[in-house]
Amino acid sequence: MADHKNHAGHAEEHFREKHLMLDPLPRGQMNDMVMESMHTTSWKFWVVFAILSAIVGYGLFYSWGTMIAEGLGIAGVNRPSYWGIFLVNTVFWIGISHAGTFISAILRVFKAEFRRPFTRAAELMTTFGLVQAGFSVFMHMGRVWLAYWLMPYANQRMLWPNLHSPLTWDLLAITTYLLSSTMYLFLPLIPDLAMARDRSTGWRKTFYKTLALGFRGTEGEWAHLRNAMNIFAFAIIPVMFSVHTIVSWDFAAATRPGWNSSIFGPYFVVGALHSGMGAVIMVLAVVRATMKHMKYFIRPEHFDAIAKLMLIISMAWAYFFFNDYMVQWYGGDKWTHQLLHFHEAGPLGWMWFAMLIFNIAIPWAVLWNQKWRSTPWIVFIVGFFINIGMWFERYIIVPISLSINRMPFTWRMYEPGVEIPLGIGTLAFFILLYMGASKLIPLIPVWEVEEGQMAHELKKFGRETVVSVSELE
Amino acid sequence: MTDKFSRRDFLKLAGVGTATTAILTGCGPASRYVKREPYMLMPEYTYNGQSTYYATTCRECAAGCGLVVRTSQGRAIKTEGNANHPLNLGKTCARGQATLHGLYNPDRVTDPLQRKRGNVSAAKMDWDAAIQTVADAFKQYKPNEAAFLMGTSSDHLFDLVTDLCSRTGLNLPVRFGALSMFESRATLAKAAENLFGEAGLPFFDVGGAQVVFSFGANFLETWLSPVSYTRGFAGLREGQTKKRGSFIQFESRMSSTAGKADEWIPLQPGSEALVALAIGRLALEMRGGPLPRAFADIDPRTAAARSGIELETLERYAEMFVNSTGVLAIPGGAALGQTNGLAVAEAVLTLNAVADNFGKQGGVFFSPTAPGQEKYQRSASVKEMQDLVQKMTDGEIKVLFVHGVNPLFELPASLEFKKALDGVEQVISFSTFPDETALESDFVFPDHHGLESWGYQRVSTGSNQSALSGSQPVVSPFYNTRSTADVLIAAAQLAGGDFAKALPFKDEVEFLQEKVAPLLNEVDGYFSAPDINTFMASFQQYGGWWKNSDSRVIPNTADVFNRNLKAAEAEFAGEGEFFFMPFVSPTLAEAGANKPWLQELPDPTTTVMWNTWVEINPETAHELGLEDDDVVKIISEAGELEVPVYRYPAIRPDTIAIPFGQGHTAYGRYAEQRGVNPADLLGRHFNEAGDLAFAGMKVRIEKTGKKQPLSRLESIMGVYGVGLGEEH
Amino acid sequence: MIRPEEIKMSADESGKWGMVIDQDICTGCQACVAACAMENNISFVGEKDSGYGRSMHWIRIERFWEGEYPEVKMTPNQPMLCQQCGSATCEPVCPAFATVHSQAEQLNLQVYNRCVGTRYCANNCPYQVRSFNWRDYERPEPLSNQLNPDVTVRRRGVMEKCTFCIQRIHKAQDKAKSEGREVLDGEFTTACAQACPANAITFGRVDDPESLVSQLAKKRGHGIKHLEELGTLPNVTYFKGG
Amino acid sequence: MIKRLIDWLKQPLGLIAVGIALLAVFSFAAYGISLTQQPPEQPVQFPHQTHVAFGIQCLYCHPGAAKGPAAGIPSQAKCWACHNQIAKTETSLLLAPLKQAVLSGQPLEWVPVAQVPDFVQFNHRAHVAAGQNCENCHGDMSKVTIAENPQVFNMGFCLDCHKQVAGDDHEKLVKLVDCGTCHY
Repeated sequence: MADHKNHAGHAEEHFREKHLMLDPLPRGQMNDMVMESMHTTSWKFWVVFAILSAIVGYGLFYSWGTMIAEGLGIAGVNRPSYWGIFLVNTVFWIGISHAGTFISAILRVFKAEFRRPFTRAAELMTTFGLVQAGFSVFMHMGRVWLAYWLMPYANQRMLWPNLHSPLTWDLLAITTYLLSSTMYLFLPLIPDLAMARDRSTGWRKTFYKTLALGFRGTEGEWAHLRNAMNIFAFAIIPVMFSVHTIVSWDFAAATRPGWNSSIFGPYFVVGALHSGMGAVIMVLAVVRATMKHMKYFIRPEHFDAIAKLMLIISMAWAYFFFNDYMVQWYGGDKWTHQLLHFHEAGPLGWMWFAMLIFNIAIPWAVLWNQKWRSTPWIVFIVGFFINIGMWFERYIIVPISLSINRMPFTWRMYEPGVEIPLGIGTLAFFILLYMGASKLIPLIPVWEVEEGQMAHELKKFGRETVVSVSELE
Repeated sequence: MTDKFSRRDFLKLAGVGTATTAILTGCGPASRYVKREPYMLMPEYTYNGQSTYYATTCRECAAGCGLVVRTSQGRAIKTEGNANHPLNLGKTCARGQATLHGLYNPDRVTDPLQRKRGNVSAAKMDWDAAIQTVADAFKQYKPNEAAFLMGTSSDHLFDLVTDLCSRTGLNLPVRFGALSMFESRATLAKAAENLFGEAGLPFFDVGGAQVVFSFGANFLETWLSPVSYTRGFAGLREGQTKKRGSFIQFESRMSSTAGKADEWIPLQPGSEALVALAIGRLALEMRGGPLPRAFADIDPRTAAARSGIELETLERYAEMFVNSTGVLAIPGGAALGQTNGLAVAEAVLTLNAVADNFGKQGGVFFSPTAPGQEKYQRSASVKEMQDLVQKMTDGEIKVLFVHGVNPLFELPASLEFKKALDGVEQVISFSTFPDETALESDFVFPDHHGLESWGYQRVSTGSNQSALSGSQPVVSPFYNTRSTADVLIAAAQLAGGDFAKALPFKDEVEFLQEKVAPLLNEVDGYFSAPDINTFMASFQQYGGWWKNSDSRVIPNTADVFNRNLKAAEAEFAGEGEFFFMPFVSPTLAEAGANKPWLQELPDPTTTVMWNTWVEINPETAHELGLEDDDVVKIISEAGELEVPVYRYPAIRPDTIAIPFGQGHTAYGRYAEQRGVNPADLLGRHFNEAGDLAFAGMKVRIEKTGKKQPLSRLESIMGVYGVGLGEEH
Repeated sequence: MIRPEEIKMSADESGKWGMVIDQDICTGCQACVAACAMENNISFVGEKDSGYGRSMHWIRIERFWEGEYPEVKMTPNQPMLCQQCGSATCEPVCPAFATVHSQAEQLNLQVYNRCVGTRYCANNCPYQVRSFNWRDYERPEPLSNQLNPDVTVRRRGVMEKCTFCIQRIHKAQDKAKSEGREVLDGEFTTACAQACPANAITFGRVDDPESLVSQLAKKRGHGIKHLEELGTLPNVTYFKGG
Repeated sequence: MIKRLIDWLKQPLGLIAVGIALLAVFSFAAYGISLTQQPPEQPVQFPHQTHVAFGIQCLYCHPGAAKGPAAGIPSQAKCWACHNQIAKTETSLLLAPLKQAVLSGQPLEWVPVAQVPDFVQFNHRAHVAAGQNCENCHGDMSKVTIAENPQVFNMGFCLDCHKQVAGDDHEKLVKLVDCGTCHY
């Protein structure tokens, strides 16, 4: 190491501060940094924590309780918009949850090196997002206390869930996804838990001890872990795609103008990634800004890399949107025409245009520029807009499209009621879970970073200094 | 340490245990156990869980449709039409269906009450005291100081009171109902009298006709006998024996009747008489031959000009009279409710003479008078009501008995019935419901609901057969109410003297038997019986008694043509720029507002529920800068009210319309403080027959800036394209 | 476990019970709506909810406008109720088998006690004739005395719709069976058809060529079945007339 | 504290305490369940077996069963018709409520024990006509005093029988397992 430093030229210095992988620290130090980031908690944290808990208490649990007692009447759903923001949020949260898997699994499979410091942050999003999705979909039910009827179980009624119904597929898909993604979150976590275990005392030690499953870091354990992770990384990708495709089938399989579209599957998947990416980059920006030592682990290069992905996905989404719109319009069904017209010119036409601006115009206008791409606060704002835009997209697909059907006598607008506190409640709960996690488990997969740093080095070819990565797996 | 801990521990767990218990108890059958009260003496014909059906008569309006009520375990659970009944042949209207919401209305008067006028709170009395009160009222006032004000349904009670009054010298009872006011029955009867020499309610054979010209008659809604006229309309359209008949309606606002017409002619209000005569004259001219006096002094051109209908159109209609058979012209509704109402009625009836359809299929008849009735008795016109009000105000009436009518709500406010009541020492209401008038009475002695009562109703129109529709209790009274007939009989006995002699009956049923007894020897009846008891049994079983044969009377049309018909135009009171057209809400009518399901029925034309609206032509609204749901103030010479706007595409730009039926200040939780009552705008203007010229007003509109969303069943987006985007 | 051929979701063969509605003579008087509400214990929802598309009518009468004043016309009143589709779009989407096709009666059943309230069926019903119990709508005493004992009283969170008065069907069949005969045509009818003063609604067996419904359909010719293009095989035929 | 507690629980006495506690929970729960299964309070301790022993047919007192949906509870007039000829009626304590009810004209308020939820439309007639005997569902009344339901009437109970009865007759099966047969 030492002499390596001496020969370091100017370009080399440049490389090092730019690339985490080329700017290694002693592993002990890095571990300590991560541990410290978990332990140091400012009073601000607790203030926010308290506020969010209050919001969750009222927005989620109290409001939901009232709704169960009073009936869905206190929500805004009506004829013909039998589905409202509940389903919008469900789709939205499932969408959020996608980026997690996408980033960690796909990038891991394709060995994208920049992924290393934030795979964990992304995977956490998957799990927590799915929790919110679950909440939203159960809120939506008229008699949620009978939700267990949707699960296949032997009963004296000799009745089973209806496997013809997209909702049943949906339920199964989401459950599968929740379980697998949780597993997938847990596996790479083990070494870090072990690390934390060795560096903590008191209840935390017990906590990590239980979770670490006695991982000691022997070669054999690593071998098994790697295998498991690889298997899951490959296995979870199709699951991820299937989940959102099936979610889209809830709509595409229905005989409704505007819904019955064969492109919905991929359209939804890309849409999910779109909002998911936005969410990831927001989380990273926040983590970097608020938590100790994170400026070392999460660097502009990472924002730059994710932002590139965002740009690509934004283009993909634009393509699918155009494709769907084009075909729907060209189909020439009068009800579909009515609906498309309603989207743009109806009372909520502004939302349709806002969607296009937020999802396409803004990303395209900003993300082409590397300097902006690598500025956290800028990409944060872009990510924020994208998420709003994608939420609008789902809002347009669910309640607004439901307002128009084949029976003009029943057309009616949808005005949200208790959905709003409930929606905010889920959002608050998501953040709350994240905050909790940031204090309990290492947000940075230290071992993965170290691995990367070991693998990277700078080589000199004549004048040129180039990065070389050596295969580990 | 040890025991201390374990005790706490134990208690905690015990708590969990009890919680479990609580939950489990909710799941077991115990949670579902209910007490069941079996019959103490089960009637022979009933079995548990099986329904019993009773025939009776609907009391929601005066038409007298036969009902068959399904009862189960002593509860009435469904009203169905009586298939044998000649008037409705097993059919009912919405109000007939919802009559159960009257029977089981949560706001009924449960006991006899004494109250300080206007106080909602009232002291309960027992029936003996109540009867005593009535008896005293009989005795302590001079005969001409007592007056009975009665509704248009429950004829048996009217007969009883008439007997009582005629035999004791009390003022003869006055009958009134908002429906008869809006139907202008007096005008119809008077016109018939002038033309055919005898007063009676004409019967229009819509079913048999080929072409129907209706001058404002809303016979598919509330007019005379909607159920039977609807059947007639179906006959006109279906045309089993003939081709589909056509139907033309002259009306300044498209009522739901006009909505079914092939042609709706929004003619200038008040010009109906001219149009009718013009068509008649043109037709006669086409036929050639001498022009009868009736049509001598009408100039079709001026008629066309005044009515705003092209002369060509009039000629086209005239051709129909000439070329096709079975042409029928019906006068009614707002057309009669104008200052020239009588002229309109006569003109239109005479128009039938041109078609020469009197007594023919698809023509004009006299409705058969009900069994045991010599001539048609009509209810009071508003003018006659005015006389009563005058007497009350002058204090000539000391005690007023009110039954089956709610004058405070149904009469135009300008008659100032409220003020008149103040001139009356004692007001005794027999109302079943806590309506406005009951609230302004000293005593309320609640009568049974129609489904709990005995009685009969004369079918005055709508049926080919002369029919007497019978009522019987289908359920035992739900509250501590008592049949007014019984109350009067008991009171008369108590009062003694003439009164006792006037009503020498044990009870209502005995009175009924005496009344229907004459039918025993009637021939050609739906059933006949050797003795009164058997007869009464069948009378109850079949829901009345009626002739088997067509007993419609063919009017004497000898000198119909040879009368001078003045081609009068209506005058309109008030200086406003809009013709004001009140109409009866087809679903609520005069007394439906307290029945929740009637409130929730969408209006046939606007689909508005639970409220009142004013119909304004979209063009006019645009000029006035009015949107839907904008609250406007309607000002007439008589009064003003605030009501939200419904932009109605099928109304003259110079006309506005408001439905009658809402706007109660009392009358139970579903009716109170809901909508407005257009009767508040009506001034004291009458036509020659003494009927109120309710469509003879002009009003002003003022914006209020307020908004009140109307509950519509229809989608304002889907039906009117509002809010779908500019291109629509 | 009940085998698929026992609970089937759609029938391809033509229906059993059907209705013919003559829009030409329907006067929109709402008698059918009231009768339906009285027969089937339908709750009233009050002004606010009814104005917000939450009214529970199982049958509604639609009317539109043609032309501008003074040539404006009201389109023929169109009573819209559950079309009891032979191949219903509401059935396959219910995750709980709460709305299934009755093989015995060829009707679209709504099994209230199995419904969990996902409302997918209502979204997927092209006729928008399903109404959902958004709340426990109050029925103040003693109004509940009027409830029909043959029909379940629904509570919040449950979907409901026109059943072709299945309770009457069962009653008639039970009576016929006890007398050892078949149900006669016109022996019973639905509440709406029974009330309709214009006789615009006729109910009966569409699979029996002799029944009045079939006869009418033949006599009047070319009736319309709404949104037939969706392949829902509706069992209600409309005659626009005029 | 928590640690001490756990350690304490680990030693024998603690284990016993835990055992007792668990026992308590279970007994409470069992008691709770038993509460839900109590037969309800009836106005008269009506001895079914006596009446059956006299050879009185079920349908004599519950004639509705053969005619329509509800079997019905006999009116007290019906009870009295026989009982006022039986001397024992005057003396018997058991019959006092009946006597009192008849004389005072107050109805006896029975609590039916065989019941189905309100969303089930059950019709006795059909079942009787199909040759089902009362005891198939209601148990042997010659053994009980107050009627008690031998089994809970749940959907499984109904379907079992329906499927057996239908056998291979597919048309019948379709009718008997059709949701609309009982739920509307």
